[in-house]
Order: sequence, then structure tokens, then C-alpha cells
Amino acid sequence: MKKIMNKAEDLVVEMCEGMQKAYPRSLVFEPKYKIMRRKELNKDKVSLISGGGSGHEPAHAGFVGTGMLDAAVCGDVFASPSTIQVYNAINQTSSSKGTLLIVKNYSGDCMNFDAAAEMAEDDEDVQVERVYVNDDVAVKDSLYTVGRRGVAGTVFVHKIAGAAAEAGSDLLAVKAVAEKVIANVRSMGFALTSCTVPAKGTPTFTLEEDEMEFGVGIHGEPGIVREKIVSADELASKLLEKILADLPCDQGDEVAIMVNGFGATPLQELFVLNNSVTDLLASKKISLHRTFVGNYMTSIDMAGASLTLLKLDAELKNLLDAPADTSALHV
Amino acid sequence: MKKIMNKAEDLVVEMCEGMQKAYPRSLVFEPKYKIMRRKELNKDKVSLISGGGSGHEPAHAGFVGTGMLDAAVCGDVFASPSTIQVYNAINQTSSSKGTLLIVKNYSGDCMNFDAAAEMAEDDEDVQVERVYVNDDVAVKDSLYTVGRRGVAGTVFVHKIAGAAAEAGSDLLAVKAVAEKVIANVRSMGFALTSCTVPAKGTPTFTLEEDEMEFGVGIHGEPGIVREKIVSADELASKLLEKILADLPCDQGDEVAIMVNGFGATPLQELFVLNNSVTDLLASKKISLHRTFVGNYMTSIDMAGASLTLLKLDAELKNLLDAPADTSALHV
Amino acid sequence: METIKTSDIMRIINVMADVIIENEKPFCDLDSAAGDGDFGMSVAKGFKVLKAEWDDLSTANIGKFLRSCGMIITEHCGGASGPIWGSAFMSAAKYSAGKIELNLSEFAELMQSAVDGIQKRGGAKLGDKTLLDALIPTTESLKQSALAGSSFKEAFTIGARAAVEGAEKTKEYGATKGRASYVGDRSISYPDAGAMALGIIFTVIAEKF
Amino acid sequence: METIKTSDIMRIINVMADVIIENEKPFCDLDSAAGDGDFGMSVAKGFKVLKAEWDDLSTANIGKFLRSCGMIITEHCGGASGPIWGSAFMSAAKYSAGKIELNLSEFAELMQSAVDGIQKRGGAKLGDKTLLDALIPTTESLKQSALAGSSFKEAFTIGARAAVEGAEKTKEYGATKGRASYVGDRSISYPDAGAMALGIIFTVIAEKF
Ligand SMILES: Nc1ncnc2c1ncn2[C@@H]1O[C@H](COP(=O)(O)OP(=O)(O)O)[C@@H](O)[C@H]1O
Ligand SMILES: Nc1ncnc2c1ncn2[C@@H]1O[C@H](COP(=O)(O)OP(=O)(O)O)[C@@H](O)[C@H]1O
Ligand SMILES: [Mg+2]
Ligand SMILES: [Mg+2]
Ligand SMILES: [Mg+2]
Ligand SMILES: [Mg+2]
Repeated sequence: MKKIMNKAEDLVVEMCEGMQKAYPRSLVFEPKYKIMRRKELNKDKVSLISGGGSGHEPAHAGFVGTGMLDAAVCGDVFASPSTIQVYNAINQTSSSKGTLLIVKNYSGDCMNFDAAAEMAEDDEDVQVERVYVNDDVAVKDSLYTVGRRGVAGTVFVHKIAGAAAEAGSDLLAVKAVAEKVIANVRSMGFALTSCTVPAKGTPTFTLEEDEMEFGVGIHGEPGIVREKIVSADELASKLLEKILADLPCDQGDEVAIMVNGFGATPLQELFVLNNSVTDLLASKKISLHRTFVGNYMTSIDMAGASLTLLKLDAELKNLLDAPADTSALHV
Repeated sequence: MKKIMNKAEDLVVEMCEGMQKAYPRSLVFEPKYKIMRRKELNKDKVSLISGGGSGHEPAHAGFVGTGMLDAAVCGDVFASPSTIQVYNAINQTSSSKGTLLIVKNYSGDCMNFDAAAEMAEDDEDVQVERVYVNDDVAVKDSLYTVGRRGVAGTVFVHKIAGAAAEAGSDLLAVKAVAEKVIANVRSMGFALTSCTVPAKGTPTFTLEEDEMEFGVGIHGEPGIVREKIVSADELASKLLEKILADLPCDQGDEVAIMVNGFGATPLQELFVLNNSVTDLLASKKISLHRTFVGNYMTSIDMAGASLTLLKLDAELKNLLDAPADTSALHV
Repeated sequence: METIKTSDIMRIINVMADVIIENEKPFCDLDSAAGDGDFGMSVAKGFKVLKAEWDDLSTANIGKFLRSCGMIITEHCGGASGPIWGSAFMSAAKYSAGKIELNLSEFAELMQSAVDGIQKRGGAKLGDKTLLDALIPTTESLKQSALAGSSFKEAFTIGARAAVEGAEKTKEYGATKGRASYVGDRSISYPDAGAMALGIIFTVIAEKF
Repeated sequence: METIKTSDIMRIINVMADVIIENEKPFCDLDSAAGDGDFGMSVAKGFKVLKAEWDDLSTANIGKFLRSCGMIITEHCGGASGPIWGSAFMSAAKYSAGKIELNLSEFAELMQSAVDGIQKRGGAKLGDKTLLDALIPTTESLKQSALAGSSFKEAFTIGARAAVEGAEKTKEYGATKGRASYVGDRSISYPDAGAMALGIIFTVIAEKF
């Protein structure tokens, strides 16, 4: 394992401290419960909390700031934060308008955020709502499964719910618009290499020099199928096909896209992929309103990328274009 | 070689097109001479042009925008753009106040930017000045060598010269402040893996599982010494020691730092390194004015990082803090 | 009738913690095949804190002891394991509130309440390829042993075997709960990490009892 | 006295282009040891364009032909190679302006002007571990051959040998110019890519002449 680190067990706290020290004007980090929160909290807007396992940097702490999250709760690498951590984040950022938890749909995260919300609601005066992001079309969504995973589409939920909260909407309105994003956002990803969990020290899976895993998540899980590597153009069309099969878009529909790197893939390759995706959308006469290219929701040091597509209406467009000022996303 | 790409020979143009398509509101890309420039040019401010080989994304095209560059000229991967490309960039962004070329100190870049400036000055009415960034302390600077390389410190030159130009300074004043940055900025980097040049398809060098190259540049050159991997804390102290030996800082001096990833190193590790560096600076009572952590000047898909330190005075601080709105850096 | 006391429960939990901490890496490996490879770390983390704070745990009665374990586990076990193992302990603590000894039948009921706690929190059922596929067979086996009038030692030995068999069977299930579900049929032929872990833990507990 | 005509110069440049294009990968490998591994690509790029636009090149005289080559090379060779090879051609073009034939002594002067052009642009001198360490010995050797009254074929063969020897010698120099300088003494024992390439190019030109 080749990583810039000290001891694996100190990694998450050192990383968070290192992040807070880079942005001392806007962030506060509370190491006991690993909560990264805004320095200036507005008690009169809906509080937005997200989080999950670490290893997805800049998610989620990178999206704490004006127009997005109020706090991010950081679990260990690829492990949900505990109920107690989330509970403390709710308390530390409580507002007169209530709190919305934005949860990626994984059993661990759901169980911990649910239990924390129940604990907080047992206290007086706290109103806590939750939304579960499940944008990953690699996973079958059916009554018999836990449903789709939440991946990079979560960042669109942070952005749009964050803008609604900043604009003064009440808790149920913010929740409703977050759910509208969730209903309209889909992602699909692939890996060229496995990631290496620091505490484990060896790659979670191995791929031959000409192989990729198609349909991976963001935790080093193997994908749905192992295939030969294909060109950027073919990748773009495979990703888009999977997404559009689940979220049909007609000529003239407006969308936003995110070409998201998994950590070890350089911007160079992400822009090449974006070029292919953008040309494909143009050929389908789907109208592209806004594009995000970069590392937003990573899988430690995995090489690979995901494509996220969000179908927009006037409301979502306005909120997506509203200002946001965070370390990892600026509009 | 595992990369998201189509044909190696199309990579630079596809990457630039993919970038322009992500930021259609602010960027124009001219494929013939591979020039990325601002959509709205201000003919009454000093024009700033930089560029160099590709493979350093987001550098330099990611720094085109308000408060930084007017144009970036993109060479092939790790190869300087040609004289003709640079000459055309000068013409396309000419302003009543003249043009400053910000050149990283490599023989190829120097020769091409010099020749382009001579060509442009042979035309009437064009005033072209040049600065050569040489911040890499891994390389000995002496009369008998080509001098130090330009690496991540170049981004500070873009930022500060860009702010001066935006503020209306004239060509010689912008050049003078760029040279002040160059005199006060130093960098040092290390690699955990080699990069792979797309057209070549295999890594430029190989390292054992427990080895790193200390003192590498940003073109896959081997470093000055191959060593055993050390902890983040030790890395921070080795990097800082090398830098401070060349640019002594006293208690109370104010600095800005950049912890720069080389492409395949995730933000997670960069924040851990920043934590170590920041603590070290605090222990030396050097005052940290502003921190940049991320991928700014990469070496394709190399794992590794560099540390850049810029010593500040009141003028540099003001210009560093002035607004900048580019795809890769926002102040 | 044979009973176990608070101190016996403490010994059992102590063995459990030791097995979990010793097997941190193997448990992670089990989770790598179709999960995300962190299971060993997630559980070990909580149980390391448990060991570190061992002397401060309440020993007033079984319920109080299990509750103080449950609080630590909920706070310090990462991922899904915190609420799963935490709710198991909290629910078992509720069952044993105020009790200072348990006969085998009562112990089986305590295990049943752990199962109930896990199901209430996570919604999984037998066959969903989770640790319940080991825990439920063990609980059923303990109930049978109680009816048959077995000793604790016998019951634990047979109960552990039931966990191992249940865990083995998870190889055949396509996962529906937890991360293994994301790889669909590719998780077939890999057993569930949590279930395998319980098989190992219960086997050692039975041996050392 | 033996002379070469515009068409001979064209044949020489054509062979040169072929060698460079065929050796794109090996030339990159030469640059990998202490450089950045792109030398082969950088030169090949320009010479591929040269071949593609071959029929449009001016053939009016040697100077015009070399100048049209120089323009393409300056525009299309990447990295340091564009201005280095470009200035060599432009400078040689200036020397041969209007000429339609050259004797060996004039040809040696044409090579000398290429050396001058490179030195004016890049400031390197003999021993700096650049392609000049092959080009200067070849030029000197051609001058000697001219004085000795050799044939072009003989002079080219001996001149190519001088380039190969000069290139071999760069193994011993710590680099001061170009990227090899960044690795300091670690570049010792690796030859310079550009010099090695000239050795190979001149050898094939001599063989095919
Ligand atoms: N809903 C559930 N109910 C019971 N056990 C579960 C459930 N989901 C997962 N598990 C158990 O948890 C184990 C994984 O734990 P861990 O690796 O810590 O969680 P994560 O999936 O968050 O990485 C699985 O092997 C399985 O036995
Ligand atoms: N100043 C110089 N003068 C003459 N030749 C040079 C000079 N600098 C570099 N070279 C030659 O150029 C070669 C490298 O070319 P190339 O790889 O295209 O450039 P870069 O260093 O920009 O990657 C070297 O091997 C050397 O022979
Ligand atoms: Mg996990
Ligand atoms: Mg180069
Ligand atoms: Mg797991
Ligand atoms: Mg080179």
C-alpha cells in the first residue's frame, strides 16, 4: 500500500483536521464525534446534515458551507458514522426550522441516521426529517432488495436542498425538493482499478491490465460485470444507456450532469469522458444546462469514474444555479 | 495502461473540448492552436498567457478566468506548445496594455515562448514581457545548469499577477509583482508511483512497493533520490526542510502554502499531509495566511504530491486574497 | 437448575471481544468477497473500546452490564455493525433488566430478544444473507436444548454448530440486505461475513465455557 | 567537383523523416531514462506533418525547401524539439538561400549554420549533453572530409560515425541542459536521447546515400 499517511487508525481525524486547517475561516471540526460544520450557523434556516463513511473526499465535508450543508458527520473509512455521532451533529446544528438528514441508501447509514433521528426526536423541540438518496442504476431496485445505493447524485441533493434551505424554505419544502432531486437523478460508474482501504492495506479486488469492473459503487464493492476496457466514447455510451433506460429523457429535456472521478483518475481523463458524454447528449438533443467535472464522490484511490444525470425543471434549475460557497463546489 | 481515453493522438484536443464544454459560459477553445481563452476579453488590462505541455490538469487552462489568466496554450502531453501556438495566443488576446507570458522554466517552454515573443514583437504595437517560474528546490540552481524547474508555484504567479492585471496595473508593474512571487516561492515534490504518458503506454519509471522518488518534477522525470516510503509527518518535515533551506522564514513571517496532488493521490491523503505541514509551520511560529489543498499542477496519473511555500508581504497578501473565478481555483 | 450469573455473562462477552479483536483482519477479508472489506474493523473498533473501558462497565446486574456494553458498541462500532450489534445488546439488556442469573431457557430468550432488536433496526429476516442466518439457528438450537434439559456447555456446543452451519448456508443465497446485495448474483458462492464471524465467535465461546 | 542538388537534399530529408517516424517509440524510450519520455513523439509529430505536406513543399531551391520544412517543424514538433530542430532548418535555409546545389565544403557550412541556429536559440554548447554532442562532431568531420577531398558517400559514412561516437560519449556527462539536468548525477550513464537519435539518423542517411 502506497499512501501519504501516518497510522491508519488516525487517518480520518488527521484528514479532517487537515481539511479544517485549510479552511479555518469557514469550517469547525469537532474531533470527538468527527463532525465538520459551518463556523457561522444560521439558526433560522433548515439545518442540512449529511455524512457517511470516509473515503469519499471531498464528500461530504467538502460540501459544508453557504448554500449546501451545515454539517457532515464522518465515519471511519467506508463505515457509516455511529448513531451517537449523528445524534450529536443534529444537536450541534439544531435550528428553529428543523433538520433534514441526507442519507445515502446503505443499510449501515440508514440504520444509524434513523436511530439518531429517533433519539433526537425523543428530546423535545427537535424536528428531524430524512431523505435517502438511491441514484445508482447499477443496482436493481425491487421490493426484495435493499434498493439502489446512493452515490455521486447525493451532491446534487446537497446543492439543491441547500439552496432551498438558504432561501428560507421550511423543513417539509426542503425535504420535498430533495425528494424531487432523488426522483430525477441517476448514476452509473465503473472502475479501472480497485481501491485500497488503508486499514486493510491491500486492494479489495484485482483486475487484469485489460479489464474493468462495470457498475461499481463507491466502497470498493466489485461491480455487476467484469469486462474488457473500452474507449472513452464507448464508456460514455454504456453509462448513458444504463441511466436513460431508468430515467428516460426526451428531446428538449434539460439536464445537469456530473462526471465524477473516483480518486485516482486525473482530470485529464474526466474531461475526455465529459467530451464524449456531452457529444452524445447533443446527438440525442437533450439540453445540457450545467456540467460538473471533477472528484466529488470518490472511492479512496480507485481509478474510474461515474456519470450522474439530473433531469431538471424550472425549480431545480433555479436552485442548482443559486450561489454555493464550499471548499469543493462553487457556484 | 488503464486510462479513460480514445486515441492517444486525440487526447489533448478531446480533453480541451471536454473542458470547454463543461464551462461554456466562460471559456472558448480554439483547437487549431490549442488555445483556451476567456470568452470575454478585457482589452484594457494586461493580458496574461501561460501554458506548457499538457498532463498537468487543471494547469493551465483551469486557471483561465477572472483574476487569473486570459489564455492558456496547450502543448502535447509533457511537450511545450510550439512557437506558432504561443504566437497565435498572443495575437488572439492582445490588449492595449501589453502581454505578460508566464513561462515555467524548461528549455522547451523557454525556447518556444521566447521565439513567439520575438515574432510578436516583430509585428507592430505589441509589447510582450516574460517571466520564468523556477520554484522547484529539488533542482540545483547554478550558472552551470539550466536552473530550477517551474512547478506548482506557477499557480501562485497566475493568481497574483492575475489580480494585479485585473486591478489595472500596467505591464511592467504586473511583471514586477510576478517576479516578486517567483523570488519568494519554492516547491518540493515526491512520487509514490510513476506516471504513464498516454502515447507511450507504460510507466516512465518503476518503484518497488516500499519506495518513493524524492525530488521529482512534474514530467515523470525520476527524482533526485530514491528512498524508502516514510510517514506523512516525516514527508512534511523533509519537504519543508528542503524548502526552508532555500527560502528561510523567521518566526512571524507570513506564508501561503499549496499542498498539490500529482493526479492519482486522493484528497484524503493531501489533507493528511496538510495536517502535518500545518502543525510543523505552527511549531516554527510561521504564520499561515492561506492554504490551497488539491490537484493544481499534476503529472498525469502520478501518485505523489508537492508542497509549495510562498512568503508574503502586504502587497502579495492583498493580491492573493483578491477575487478569482476560474474552473480550478476560486477565491 | 443450572444458571449463569452476571460474571459468567461477563466472561462470555470478554471471550467474544477477544475473538473479534484477534480476527479483525480475517473478518475484513470475509467482507471483501462481496462486501466492502471493513466488517472486521467495524466490529473490532467497538469491542476494543469495550475492553479499554471494561473496568468502568456496570456490573450491578446482567441487564445493566449488557446495556453499558450496548452503549459503547452503538457509539464505537462503525458501519452497519454499530446499530446491529448495538441494538442486539440493548434489546438483550432490556430482557435481562434487573436479573443477576439466567437459566438456559431464559438465556435462549435473551438471545431471541437480541434477534428481535436486530430485526427491528434492520428489517432483515432469515435467508437475507446477514448474520441473522447464524444467530437465528443458534437461538432456535438453544431453545431446543433448554426443552431437552441440556447443560449450558452442551447447549453452547450444539448452538455454535448451528451458527457455523447457518453461516455456511449463506454461500447459496443471493444477498438482499447489506452491501452484498449490490453485486447481485455475483455474491453467490461467498458466505456472509457477519454470519461467518458469529460461527467462529460462538465456537470459541463454547470451547472456553 | 561532386555536388548535391535540391532533389538530393529532398531525398536526405525524406530518409531522415522516415527514420524518425519509424523510431518514434525507441526515441521515446531513450528519453525515459533521464528525461520525460516524449522525445520520439515530439520530433515524429513534426516529421509526420512534413511527410503529409510533402507535395506542397517549395522545391524552387535548397533554401526555399529547407525553409518550408523549418516552418512545419517549428509549428508541429512539440517540446524543446520544435525550436531546436526548427531553428536548425531555418538557419540552414538562410545559408542555402537561392542555392540549387552544394559541394561538400558548402554542405559542411550548411550543417555549421544549423549548429549556430540551435545554439542561438537554446544556448547549449558541446558537452552539455544535448544533440549538439552528436551534431558538432559530425559537422567537424564533414569539414575535414571536404578538406581531404572525400566523396559525399565517404564523408557521410565517417560523419555518421562521429555522431554515434559523440552520442556514446554523452553517457559520461552529467547533464546541464534540458530535462536530464534535473536528475543531476543520476543522468550519468544514460546517453542523451537527441544525440543518440542523430547517430541513428545519420547512419541510415549514409547507408542509403
Ligand atoms: N439489515 C441487516 N440486518 C442484520 N445484519 C446485517 C444487516 N445488514 C448487514 N448486516 C450484517 O452486517 C455485516 C456487514 O457489516 P459491516 O461490514 O460492518 O457493514 P457495512 O455493510 O456498513 O460495511 C454483514 O456481513 C451482515 O452480516
Ligand atoms: N538547449 C538545448 N540545445 C540543444 N538541444 C537541446 C537543448 N535542450 C534539449 N535539447 C535536446 O532535446 C532533446 C529532448 O527533446 P524533447 O524530449 O522533445 O524535449 P523536452 O525536454 O521538452 O521533453 C534532448 O535529448 C536534447 O538532445
Ligand atoms: Mg462499510
Ligand atoms: Mg517534454
Ligand atoms: Mg462492510
Ligand atoms: Mg523529452
